[in-house]
Amino acid sequence: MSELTTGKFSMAISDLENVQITINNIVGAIEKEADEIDVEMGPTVKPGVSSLRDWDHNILERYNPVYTPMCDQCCYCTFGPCDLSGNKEGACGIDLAGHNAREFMLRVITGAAAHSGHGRHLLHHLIGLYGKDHPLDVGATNIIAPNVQLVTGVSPKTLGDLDSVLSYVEEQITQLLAAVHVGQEGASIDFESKALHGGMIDHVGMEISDIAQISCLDFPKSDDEAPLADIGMGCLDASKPTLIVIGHNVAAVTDIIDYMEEKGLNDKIELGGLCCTALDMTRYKTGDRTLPRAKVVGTLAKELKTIRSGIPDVIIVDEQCIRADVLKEASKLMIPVITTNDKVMYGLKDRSNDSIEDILEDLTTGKEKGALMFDYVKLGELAPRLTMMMSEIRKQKGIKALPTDEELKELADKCVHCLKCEVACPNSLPISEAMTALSEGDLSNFEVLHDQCIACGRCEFACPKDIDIVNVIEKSSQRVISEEVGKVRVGRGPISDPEIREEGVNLVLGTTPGIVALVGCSNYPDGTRDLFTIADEMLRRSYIVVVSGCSAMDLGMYKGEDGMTLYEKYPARFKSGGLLNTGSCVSNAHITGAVIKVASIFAQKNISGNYEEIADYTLNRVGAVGVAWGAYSQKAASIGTGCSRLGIPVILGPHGSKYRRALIAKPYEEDKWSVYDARNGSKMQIPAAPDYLLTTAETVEEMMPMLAKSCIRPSDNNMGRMIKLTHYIELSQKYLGIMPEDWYKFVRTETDLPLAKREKLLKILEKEHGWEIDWKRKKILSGPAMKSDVSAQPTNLKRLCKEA
Amino acid sequence: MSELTTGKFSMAISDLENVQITINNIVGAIEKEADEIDVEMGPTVKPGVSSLRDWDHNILERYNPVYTPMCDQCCYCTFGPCDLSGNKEGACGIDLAGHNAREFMLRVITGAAAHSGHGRHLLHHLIGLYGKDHPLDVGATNIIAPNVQLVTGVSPKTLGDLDSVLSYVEEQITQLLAAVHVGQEGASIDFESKALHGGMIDHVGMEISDIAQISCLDFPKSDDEAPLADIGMGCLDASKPTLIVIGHNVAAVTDIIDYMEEKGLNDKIELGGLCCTALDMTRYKTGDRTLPRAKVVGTLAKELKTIRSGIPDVIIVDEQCIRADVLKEASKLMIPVITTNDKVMYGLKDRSNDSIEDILEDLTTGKEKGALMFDYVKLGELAPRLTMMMSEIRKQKGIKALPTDEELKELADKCVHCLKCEVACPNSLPISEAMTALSEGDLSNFEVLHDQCIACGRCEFACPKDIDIVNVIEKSSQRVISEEVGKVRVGRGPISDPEIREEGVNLVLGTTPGIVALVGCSNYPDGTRDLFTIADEMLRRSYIVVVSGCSAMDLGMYKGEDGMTLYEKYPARFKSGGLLNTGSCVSNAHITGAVIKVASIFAQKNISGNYEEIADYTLNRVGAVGVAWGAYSQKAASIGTGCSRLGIPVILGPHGSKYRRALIAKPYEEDKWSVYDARNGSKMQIPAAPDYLLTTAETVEEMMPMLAKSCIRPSDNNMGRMIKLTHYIELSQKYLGIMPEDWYKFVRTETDLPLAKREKLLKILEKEHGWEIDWKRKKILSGPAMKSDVSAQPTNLKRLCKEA
Amino acid sequence: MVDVIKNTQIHCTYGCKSSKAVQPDVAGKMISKAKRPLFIVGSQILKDEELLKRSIEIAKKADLPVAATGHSMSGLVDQGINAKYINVHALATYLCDPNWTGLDGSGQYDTIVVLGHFKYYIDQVLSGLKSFSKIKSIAIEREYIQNATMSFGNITPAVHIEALDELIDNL
Amino acid sequence: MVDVIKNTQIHCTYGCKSSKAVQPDVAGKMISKAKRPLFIVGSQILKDEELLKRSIEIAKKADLPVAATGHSMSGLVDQGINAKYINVHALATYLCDPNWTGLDGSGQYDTIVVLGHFKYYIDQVLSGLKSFSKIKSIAIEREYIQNATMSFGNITPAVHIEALDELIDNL
Repeated sequence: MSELTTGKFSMAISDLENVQITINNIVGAIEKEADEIDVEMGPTVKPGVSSLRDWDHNILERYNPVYTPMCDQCCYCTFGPCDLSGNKEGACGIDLAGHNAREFMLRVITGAAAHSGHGRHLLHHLIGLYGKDHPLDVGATNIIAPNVQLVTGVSPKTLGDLDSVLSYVEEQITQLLAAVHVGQEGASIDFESKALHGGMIDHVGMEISDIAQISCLDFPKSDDEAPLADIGMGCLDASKPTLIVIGHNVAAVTDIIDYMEEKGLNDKIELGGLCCTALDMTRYKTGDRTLPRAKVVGTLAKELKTIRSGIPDVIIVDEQCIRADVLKEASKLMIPVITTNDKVMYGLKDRSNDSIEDILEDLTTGKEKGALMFDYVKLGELAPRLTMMMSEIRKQKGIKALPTDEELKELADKCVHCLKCEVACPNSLPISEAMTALSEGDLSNFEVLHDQCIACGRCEFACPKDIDIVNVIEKSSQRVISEEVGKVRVGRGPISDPEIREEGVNLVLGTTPGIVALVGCSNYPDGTRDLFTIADEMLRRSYIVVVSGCSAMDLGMYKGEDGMTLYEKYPARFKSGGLLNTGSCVSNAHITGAVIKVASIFAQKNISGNYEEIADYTLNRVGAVGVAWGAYSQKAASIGTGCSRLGIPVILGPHGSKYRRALIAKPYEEDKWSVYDARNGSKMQIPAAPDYLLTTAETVEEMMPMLAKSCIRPSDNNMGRMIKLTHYIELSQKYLGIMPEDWYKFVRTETDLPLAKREKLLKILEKEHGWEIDWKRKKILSGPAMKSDVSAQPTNLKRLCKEA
Repeated sequence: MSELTTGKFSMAISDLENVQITINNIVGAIEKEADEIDVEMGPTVKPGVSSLRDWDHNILERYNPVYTPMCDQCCYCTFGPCDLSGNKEGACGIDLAGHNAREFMLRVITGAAAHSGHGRHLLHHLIGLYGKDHPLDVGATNIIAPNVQLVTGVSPKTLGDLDSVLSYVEEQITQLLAAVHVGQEGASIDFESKALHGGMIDHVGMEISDIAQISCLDFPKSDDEAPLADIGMGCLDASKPTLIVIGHNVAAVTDIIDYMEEKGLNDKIELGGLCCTALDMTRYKTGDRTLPRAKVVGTLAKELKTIRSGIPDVIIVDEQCIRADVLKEASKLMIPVITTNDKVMYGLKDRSNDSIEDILEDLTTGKEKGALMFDYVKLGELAPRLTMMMSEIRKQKGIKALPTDEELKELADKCVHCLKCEVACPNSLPISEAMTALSEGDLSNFEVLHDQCIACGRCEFACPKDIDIVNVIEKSSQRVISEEVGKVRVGRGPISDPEIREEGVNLVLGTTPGIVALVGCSNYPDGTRDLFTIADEMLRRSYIVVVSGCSAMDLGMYKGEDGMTLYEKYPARFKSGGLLNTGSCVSNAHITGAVIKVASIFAQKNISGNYEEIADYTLNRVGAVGVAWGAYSQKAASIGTGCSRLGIPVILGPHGSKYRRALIAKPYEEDKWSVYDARNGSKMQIPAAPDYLLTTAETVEEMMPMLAKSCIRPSDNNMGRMIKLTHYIELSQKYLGIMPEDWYKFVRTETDLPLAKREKLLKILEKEHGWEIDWKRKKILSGPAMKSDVSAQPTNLKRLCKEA
Repeated sequence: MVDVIKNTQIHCTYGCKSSKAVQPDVAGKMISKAKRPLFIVGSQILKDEELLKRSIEIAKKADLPVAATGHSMSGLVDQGINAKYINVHALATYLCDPNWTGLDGSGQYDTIVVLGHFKYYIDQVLSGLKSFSKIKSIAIEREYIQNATMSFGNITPAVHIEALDELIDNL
Repeated sequence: MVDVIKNTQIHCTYGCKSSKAVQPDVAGKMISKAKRPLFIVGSQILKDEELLKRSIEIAKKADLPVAATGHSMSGLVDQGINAKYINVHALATYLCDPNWTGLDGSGQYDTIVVLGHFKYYIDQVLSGLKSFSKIKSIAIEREYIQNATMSFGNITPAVHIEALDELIDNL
């Protein structure tokens, strides 16, 4: 039976003589076989909803769930609506804390379902094209799927291997959704555990999605020199027929790219994308570092603006993060919309079985506003042809999109400054003032607003004068928009084993001050430029900056004083001072994947089915922090929550408070800040960092020192701690104008102190904190709450201790 | 390869010589094999989210989605909260209709997940005990799983066969949950289609759950003489140690029953259940018609009252429909709570690996308020022993539950009649008046309220005087409660093939006036007795009345003038005038199952993967109507929505309006009321009945004529139409005091008219509606909008027409 | 004058848009002024004879066509008013349809007046109308109906009867 | 007197319990009367010098300890007030903990005053306090903060400055 693997296998029949086989048992047998092949299998292979509950309760003991309800009532069942204000109980007995924990959990599994639903669609599509036996190949790694392996114990080798893992994911999501039902969980703490489970599952789903497409679609494979792609509304050549794709699932688009290439249309049609499909379009067939075929227009925040510009001649949507009014908005400007995925169908007729000519007829004559098309080969031909035709037709009809200069002035003059738009604006932008300025011919206010505005359109519904405010902003910002021409590194996929091998030690000892992962969406509090500011600052300080999805896009929109984007300036390698774009939203799994691989490759930990130990390792030793500055979606909540369970702290922008729940520790609860030393089971004090697992920051400036502090870990050696502390102090001084109050709490010995400031800091320690200093040797004699012991093995888990 | 089936098979190795096998393909091959074995396979085997969309759009064209939002804003993502009032768009572009369709869909899949999550748990448990090859046996039927077969094409034969079907269910639920994510579906009509998909999937999940447990746990198998069980709060013998089980999943309880039997404890411990676990406890080991081991206390509405009574010595909960405050409430009265399922853990310590003695120690001393126990064998011993011990301890401690008579009076006197309780009460019950009466020593008001009160406890949180109003109601109603001693028929499981064979023709021709299914929960607008009234009325009129779950329980609480419950009075057979309890909540699948079987057995339709055709058949020919009078849960929404897709109309009580969406047709849209005649594809007018697929009624009285009208179908023969019309007219006269306005619209010919009133009605037709009557022959000459043609084959589907 | 507009704020549970509290005299005048009003009477009027009496009086005095929902019809037959039975959920559906011609075929309504309903039920039914139609709704129940355009507040049965009398005086 | 309580109703989006609109003079007096107040100043004060000035003035005149959230600290250093940096989300967490002894170790606060925050952010942060603590919160932002105990309404920047001046006069 040695040939039995989880992948394809050939049976020599002779081996099986006299064996009775029950089909379901064959599958079972193979799973067992897989277990045996692996040297070691951890205690939680394919964990159920409660399998990692002890770990959850362990971390939740320190990191308190903090609820900030979006609404103080519940309207889930027909007993309701129930007023839960003041933490009252509703008719079913649930209180506000329980309900909010449930609400948060629901957001998390919605995000997880979006990713794994995407994965299921993609996997089905790719298996259809490439077969179940198509090998997985994501570059130079022995751990093809760290999240999959960590959670399920499975080391997938082929597309087909991902199938059963995805079934596990779907089973878990269903179990969690079941718990949302009225009359299920009664304790908020256990809804929290379920949320964490959903977050963990999400990373498995994301990983499956991305490794499947990397393996099949000739994406860069752990490539640290992936090419650069054009990005920005300004990079679209409006004179050409323009085809715009919106969404997150590249499956439908590959055929379009192939058709265009085959027919030599690459120069004749402008192919642009919004959201992650755009990113994945640039990854398609760039495994050999050739230039991407498509341009990236931008994130969700650019969708309405792109449509309103009138530039697209045809719009294709697939799934996720697509404005619900695309069809309505596009139709106004005679732009046909093609839906390609059952998650978004817009009520359009299914034309999958109709002839292309018939569909072209119906769409070009305007008989139909759009079409639903599940046949991607057909779509490949239909979309480019339709784009060419619509471009002509729309030109002939003289479709007018944005207002003229005159009309713009008229619109501004119409404004009665009632402030209703500002009240409706999710970011309370000063529209009224900008209207006044515009009336006087000054566009500059709106040019500023353009970057801050997420083009949601709520203002327009609020306006009593029916001013198309989004159009006003866009028209006023034409100059700025034309300059929106940047570069984004094409998504490289996972971090390779050699990179981890090289960098792991620096991360664990702290000599590379940390990984800052800029992920998530585009709901920024103060415009997209903030991302550039963060990355620029942290890269200069030699942090590793990893990006993905919307953040990866927006980061490429800005240039430094040298006229270069950060992508052009920093290497795309996983090393101190590297700037890596892993890829689209599902590529976030490679960030947690890298952390898992640090434990596996650097620390030689078994990762198969060994979640708790790896999470514990991460929490105590890997200085990584996630930033989802513009987090808006349930997916962002899910990704962040997966990080929480794995021990990676995540900071959200202020809008993130609307996820309703944070995990915030209390540094003043001193008994919470100790762990075991695995060498002997003794307790050891640890620094109060990270002091949250999921929280929000008000401004980028506030976040800067938070980032540095969040990377401090008990495992830092003195050099590492010194580096981290230096950044913490410097960033606090730079952005808040003060020394951080708690800086001294992170000092174990004088060698932890920043070299340049050592003497000055020792003085403060003596004077303000009463520490004893041997001034001759410049040594600390007493004072620190913690010892410095690099060979200590900090862990939250008693079971891992030698003498326990 | 002829031995390959979907079930267990043995391979003769010689047959396979020189064959290369890829494991996944074996599974694939078997599926194909299954397809080939079945004579015919319909077009939608394992339909995806969009596969039945055409059918959905077809029925939604007539049955309009009607939205009654519970809230006019959306708070799903961090763009929000978005004000959607007046059907405005939110930041993502979704409008209120779209959002509400999504909200409804989310409720549906939450319900479906609860059922299938339950099924997954149960299946895993039962496969662990009985093996994958354990045969499915649900009684005298060739169609073991009509819903499974209809949807997936699979005819399961063993427990193991259910596994892959459940994976399909989980995949679909995940796909649907994905669509809840912001930026997915933009059209309400396609959220509707997804909701219908979720409802259909729910019936598959329910069916799996129930046939698995029927097959393993010696439940009655399509037994029309299943025994009767005791029901009611009054049937508990409070003098004995009392163990109460709450929830929906019997898995944990069977071991308790076995242990008690083995140790001869049946007479020493009072074992009672609340909600569906109670029903399934009575089904356990009653396949041979022996009396059930457990008593049924009642529905969710009795949970708080049962705890507050102080009678339980120990409470076990499993999953679903369990008040979230069980632990909190029980602890106050020193009742230990044991959780047994990961869906409900209450934050309790997992004691699965601890010794029973240790757990007993911790619980009896009050060191722990409860325990989490996943080891059901251990639970089997723990629970009864703990019950005996706690009974002693609680007696010794003199645990006091309800107020004394004196205290009762004091509580009533405390009332300041501010009406806050009434405003908080979901049913606006007149508590203030009852307090006044109670102050004067009159208990009768509260005795009436006891039946209407669902014991949700919201009033207590509202009371500024901290009066425990639920206790007041309960104490005041002790006399009434002591008389709550009824009988409920033990759940029989599916309808057998012989029954369908016998009754199918009567149903399709209308000579049995209809099936009325009383299902769903206990959130009644006006007390539990209403159910008795409905069933009594319809049974007298020879409708088939099918019940399940909460409705099955509450129906057994009342006796007619003859002192008998309806269960004792009417046969439990699927025939005119029969009263059948299929079982617990998941047994609802047998009701749709019966309808599917009518199409299969009576009409000889292929059902495998042939959903659309069977739904079309049902809608046009099977006079069945569902009533979820007390629908409160997401499961009820899901069950109802599964019925909608299958063409079975469902009426909810007024609380059901809080599901936010109904499907209501407009009888005045005359062009909507025609179908094809499958014989030749011609159009035929049909009566405007059912004129909804999901709606609500205000009162039982209003619903009575609605029920009769809802059973009218185009396929009625004259006798059938006459019978149905008679009931429609009589019920309208009896309960509304008037002839129904539209009665004449259902008349195709004089023989459709009720015999006794024929002449009188003909006169009305002539006089008020201008019909021409041949008075000599008492024949209608002109007037009717429809022809009477029993051999017509009404269908909504052009593809089924011969000349189409 | 009877005060019927107290206790309105705490029931703002349906989101952004809540009904305006209205006094009985104003409600009465508004009903009288409506061009195409419909009086929607629910079955709860049967639980209180005084209420039933007032319902009939309102219909008569203001000459309102009556949609009798639930089984309220059984109390309204032969009372000399123009009442027709209709299911209230269906009625609300038709009310949102500009093509519906009303119970009498003469066209869609512009104002509805509701009385005698379960609070939660009429609130749901009206939430549809509030969002998807332009019809004005006046709730003269004894509970605050948030989704109406205008509503009485939460009042006792006795005050309610008084209020209805005042309303009738102002018709 | 400046009217700062208009436009409050339409933002009742968080459910049942909404803040009470308050006028600046009343707010000022309440702040002065608080036993253990905390002034929570957000980074939006840095966007408007007039606002920054008023923030400092309020802290000084009422002798309020200041929790400087976001990066507002950079505008509050060396201004002669008792300000400490703290993340506002963390602060709200500690405020719900009866065991927290405050920024100065002297015990939990009873009243907080918020100024200079993003509307949506402070509204969220306060929703936690509203539900899970008994602390009274007074929002003196230029937007209506629904989850505060008391709040100004939605006003223009100019009116806001005027209102703050009036508040200061009443400290």
